[in-house]
Amino acid sequence: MSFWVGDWTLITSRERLIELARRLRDDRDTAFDFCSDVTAVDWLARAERFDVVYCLYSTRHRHRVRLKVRAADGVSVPSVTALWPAANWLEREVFDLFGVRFDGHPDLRRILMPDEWQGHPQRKDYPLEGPGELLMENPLDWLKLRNEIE
Amino acid sequence: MALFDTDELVLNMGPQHPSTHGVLRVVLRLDGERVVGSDVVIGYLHRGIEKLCEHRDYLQIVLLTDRMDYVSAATSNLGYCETVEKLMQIEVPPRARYIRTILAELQRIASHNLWLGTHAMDIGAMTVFLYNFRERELVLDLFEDYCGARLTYNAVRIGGLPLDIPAGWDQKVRAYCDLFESKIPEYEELLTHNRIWKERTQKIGVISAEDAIALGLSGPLLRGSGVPRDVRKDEPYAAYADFDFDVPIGTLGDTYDRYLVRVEEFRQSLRIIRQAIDGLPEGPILGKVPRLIKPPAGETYHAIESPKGEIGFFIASDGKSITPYRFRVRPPSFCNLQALPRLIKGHLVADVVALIGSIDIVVGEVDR
Amino acid sequence: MLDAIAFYTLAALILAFAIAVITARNPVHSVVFLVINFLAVAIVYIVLGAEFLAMIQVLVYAGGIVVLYLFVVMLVNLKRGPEAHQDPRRQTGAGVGLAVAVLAELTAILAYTGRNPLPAVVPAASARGPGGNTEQLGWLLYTTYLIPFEVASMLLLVAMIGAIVLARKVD
Amino acid sequence: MTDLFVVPLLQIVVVLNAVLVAVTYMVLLERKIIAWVQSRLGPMRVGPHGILQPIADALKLLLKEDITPIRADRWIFTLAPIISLVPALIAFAVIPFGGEATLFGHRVPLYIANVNVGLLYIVSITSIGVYGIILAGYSSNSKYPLLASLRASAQLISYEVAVTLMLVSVIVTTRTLSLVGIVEGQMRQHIWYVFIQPVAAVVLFIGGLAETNRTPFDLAEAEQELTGGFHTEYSGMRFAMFFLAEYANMIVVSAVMTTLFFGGWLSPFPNVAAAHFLWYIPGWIWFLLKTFVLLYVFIWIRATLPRYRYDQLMRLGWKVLIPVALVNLVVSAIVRVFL
Repeated sequence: MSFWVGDWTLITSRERLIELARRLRDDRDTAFDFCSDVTAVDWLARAERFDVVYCLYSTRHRHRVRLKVRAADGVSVPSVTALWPAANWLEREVFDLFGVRFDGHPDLRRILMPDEWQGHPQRKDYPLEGPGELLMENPLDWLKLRNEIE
Repeated sequence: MALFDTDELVLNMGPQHPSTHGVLRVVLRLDGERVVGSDVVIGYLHRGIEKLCEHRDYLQIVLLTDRMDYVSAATSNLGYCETVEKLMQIEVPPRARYIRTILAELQRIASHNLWLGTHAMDIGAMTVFLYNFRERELVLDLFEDYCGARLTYNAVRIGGLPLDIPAGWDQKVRAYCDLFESKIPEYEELLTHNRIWKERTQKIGVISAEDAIALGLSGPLLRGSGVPRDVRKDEPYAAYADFDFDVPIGTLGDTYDRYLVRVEEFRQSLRIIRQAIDGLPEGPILGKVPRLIKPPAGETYHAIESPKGEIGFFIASDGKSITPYRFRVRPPSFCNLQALPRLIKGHLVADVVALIGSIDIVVGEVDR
Repeated sequence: MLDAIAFYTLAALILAFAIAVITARNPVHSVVFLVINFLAVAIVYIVLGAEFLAMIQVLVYAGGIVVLYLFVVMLVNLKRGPEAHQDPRRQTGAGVGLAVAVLAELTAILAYTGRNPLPAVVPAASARGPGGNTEQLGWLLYTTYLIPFEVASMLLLVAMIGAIVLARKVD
Repeated sequence: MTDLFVVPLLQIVVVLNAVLVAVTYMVLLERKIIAWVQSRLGPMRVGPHGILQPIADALKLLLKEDITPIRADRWIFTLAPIISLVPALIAFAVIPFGGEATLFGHRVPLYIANVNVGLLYIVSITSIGVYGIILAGYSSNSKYPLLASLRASAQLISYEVAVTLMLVSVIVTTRTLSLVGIVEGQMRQHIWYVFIQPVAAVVLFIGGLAETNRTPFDLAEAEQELTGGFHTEYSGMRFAMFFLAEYANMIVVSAVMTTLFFGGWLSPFPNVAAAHFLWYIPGWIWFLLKTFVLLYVFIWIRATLPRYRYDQLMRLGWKVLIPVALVNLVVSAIVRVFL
C-alpha cells in the first residue's frame, strides 16, 4: 500500500490477487467497476522480474487505484478477465509483448505480433534493432550470434 | 429441414477494405447474410512505439505520441506532457493551460468531423463526407497558423507550450466558432431526421451500460449507452475546471445514440473554446522546467479525454536515466475495438460496416 | 410471301435453339439458349400479328420464369451432375420410351384434324381491331372464358402459398 | 417506298446517336451536379469547364485493357454487358419525342414506332435487362460478384412487380397502351395524368430508382459491402457498357415518366391564355426539358440520400410498394367505372 504523486498503489501477491480484485470491485464504497488498463513493467535486475499493473477506476466514486503483482519469468498470473471482460485483450497484449502467462484466460494468443513470432519484444533483454536485411528465423538466435562475435 | 443447411461462409473483411478505417482485418463467419461469429485481427500497423520510447529522452517522445492517433495528435501530446508534469510535480501557468484546452477542443472537433464524414460515407451519404472535410480544413488552417503543422503538431511541451499564439489568432478562432456553429445544422438536416439514416442506425449494435463499463469502453461509446463518464468532468485536467459544459448522454446505446452524442459534442466543444478564448489570462506560457528532464524514481498513470475515449499514459522511471524506464499508452481505440465481435453478432454484413464506423477507431492507435 | 419466309426461318431457329438447350454441357449455357428460344417464339407471335401475346411471352417467360431457372442453376452449383442418373443404359431406355409415346400422340392428333378441320377457335389472333388484339383478348378472356381464367388464378395462388410454406426456414 | 424504309432508318440513327451522346453527357452532368451540391467544382480539366470530359472517358475506356478472368465463362462474360445495354437502347423505339413534324416535305412522326402495346413493350424489354446482371455475376466466377448479382436480380424482380402493377393502374386511366395514345389522351382531356394518379407517379419513380440501381437502392455496386458488386471483374469497354446501360435505363425511366404523367410533348399551360407564347416552342423541346428535370431529381437524390440495407430494401419493395400499387389499382378501377 503506498500513496505517491496523487495515486494509490496496492501491491499484492499472486495468490490473493483474484480475491482482492473481487472485493475491490464488489465492495460498495470502493466499487472499482472500470478496469482501464492492464500492463507490465520488466525490472530485469529483480528476481521476480515482472510487475503486472492493473489500473482500476470507479465510475461511481470517481477515484483510481493501481494494483501491482510481482511475477518471475515463466510464472503465470491468474487472469482477471472473469471480473472485468475489458482485461481480455489487455492481458493478451501483455502476454504477447512480455511473455507473462495468464491462466484462466479464455483465449490467450498473440494479439499484435504475428503468431509464429519468437521472443517477446517489450522485454528489456530484447534487442532494439533486429538483424535488418539478413532476417533470421528467430531474432533470439541472432542475439546469441551477436554476443558470440563480441 | 436439415436438407438446406447452408455451410458457414467465411468472409475476410481484409486489411485492404474501403471501410475498415485502416489496416484492420475482421474475419466474419456468415450464415447467409447474418454474422454468426467474428474474429478481429490487428497488428498490421504495429511499430513498437512503446519499445522505441524506452530509448528516447522525454522531449523526443512528444514527437512519437503524435504518430499514434494521427487524427487527434494534439490530445495525445497533451496527455503525455501532463503525465510527465504529474510525475515531476511541475506547475503549468494558467495561460498555457487555457491554450492547451483550446487546442484539445479544436482537435476534438476535427476528429469528430473526420469520423462523421467517413461514417456517413460508409452508409452511403456522400455529401456529408465533403461538408465535414470542408470544415476540418478550417481547423487544420488554425493549427497551421499556430504551430506550422497540419497533422502531427508536436505543439505541447512538458511544463507548457513552445510558442505563444500568434497575433489575431484568437479572433480567427472566434470567427471559426461562429462559422462552424452555422454548419452543424447542415449535417443534422441531412442525417438526423433522415428516415433511411435512422433505419440504418437505430437499434444497430446496442450495448447496455453495464456491458459498456465491463468491457472497458470509453468516450462517446460509453456515453452513448447512458454512462455519464467524461474524464474532463470527473478528473478535470488542463483548464477544464474553469469552464461549464454538459456531457451529452445517449439512452439506448445504439449507433444512432452514439451519432447524436458526437454531434452534440461538436456544440459543447465550441462552448468550451468560446469560454477559453474570452477568459484567456495573460502571463508566461512555460513553467519552470529543469533544463535536463530527469524525473524521480517512481511511476504514475494519468488519463485524459481524447475524442475516441480515455487515453491513459503510464510512465515508470528509475530516477537515474533521462529516458523513461517503461512507457505505456492505454489507447481508447484498442479497448473500444474489443467490443466489435460482441456488437456485430447477429447483424448483417452491411451493419458491420456501420458499426466499425460507429466505434470510430484509428488503427495507428490500436496497433501502436 | 414475306410471312412464309419469316415463319420458316424462325421455326428453324427455334428448333436449333431447342436442341442446343438439351445438348449444352454447361447448365447456364442451356438456360441462355432457352431465353433466345422464347424470344424467337415471341417474334413468331409478332409475325402473326398478336403483339400483345408476344409482349406477354417476353415479359412472363423470358423475363420472369427463366430468371428463376438461372437462380436455381447458380445457387445449386451443378458442376457435378446428379449421381443417381449416371448409368447410360437406364437413361436411354426411358428416353426412347417417352419419345415413342409423344410421337404416337402427335400422329393421332394430325390424323384427327386431317379428317375434320377445327373451327377457327380464336379469330382474334389475326383481327386488327382498333385496340389491336389486346382489346379482343381482354373481352374474350373476361366473357366467354371467365371460368377457366378464375380457376387458373386460383391454381396459381395455391401454388404460391405452397411454395412459401415449403421455403419457410424453420427458425 | 422511302416512307417504309428510309424514314424509320433515319429516325433510328438519329435517336440512337442522340441517346448515346446524351448518356455520355449525362455522366458529366451527374458529376457536375453532385460536385455543385458538395460545394466543389467537378471535372474542370478537360476542355473549358470539363465539357470534353465524356469524350476523354470514352477514349480512356476504349483504350483500356479488357481483362477476362482465367476460369471465367468466356462466352457469357462477353455476352452479359451486351444483354444489359441492348434492352436499354431498344426501349427508346417506343418513346414519343414529339408529335407529327414535316421535314423536307415528308411526313416524319417524331417517334420510331407507334406500337399499340408500347407500355407493355417497355416493361418486358427492361425485364430482359436483368439477365445482364445475373450472367455478369455468374461468369466472373468469384464469390463476391455471384452474391452481388443474386441480390441485384432479386431486387430488380421484386420492384418490377411493383412497377408493372402501378402501370396497370395507369392504363386504367389512359385506356390505351400506346404511348402516343396516352399523350394524345392528355392533350384531349387538357390535364396531365400526374394529377389524376399522383400515387402512381411516386411509386413509379421509386420503382424506377430501384430498377436502375440508383442511390437509395444501389446495393448492387455498394462499394462498402461486397467489393464492387457484379461488375468487379469487368474493365475497359465492357465495364463502360454496364455504365452506359445504367444511365440509358435512367433516361428510359424518366422519359416514360414524362410521357405517362407529365404530358410528353405538350406545353405546360395549354388553356391559360397568357401563356400562349409557350405554344411557339416545338413539342420535343418540352419533352427534353421535362425529362431533364426528372433526371436532375435522380441525381439530386443520389447526392443526398444514404443507402438502404438489403433486407430493408426488399421489405420496402414487397410490404410497402406492392400493396400500395394494388390499392391504387382497385381505387382507380372503381373511380373509372363509376365516373
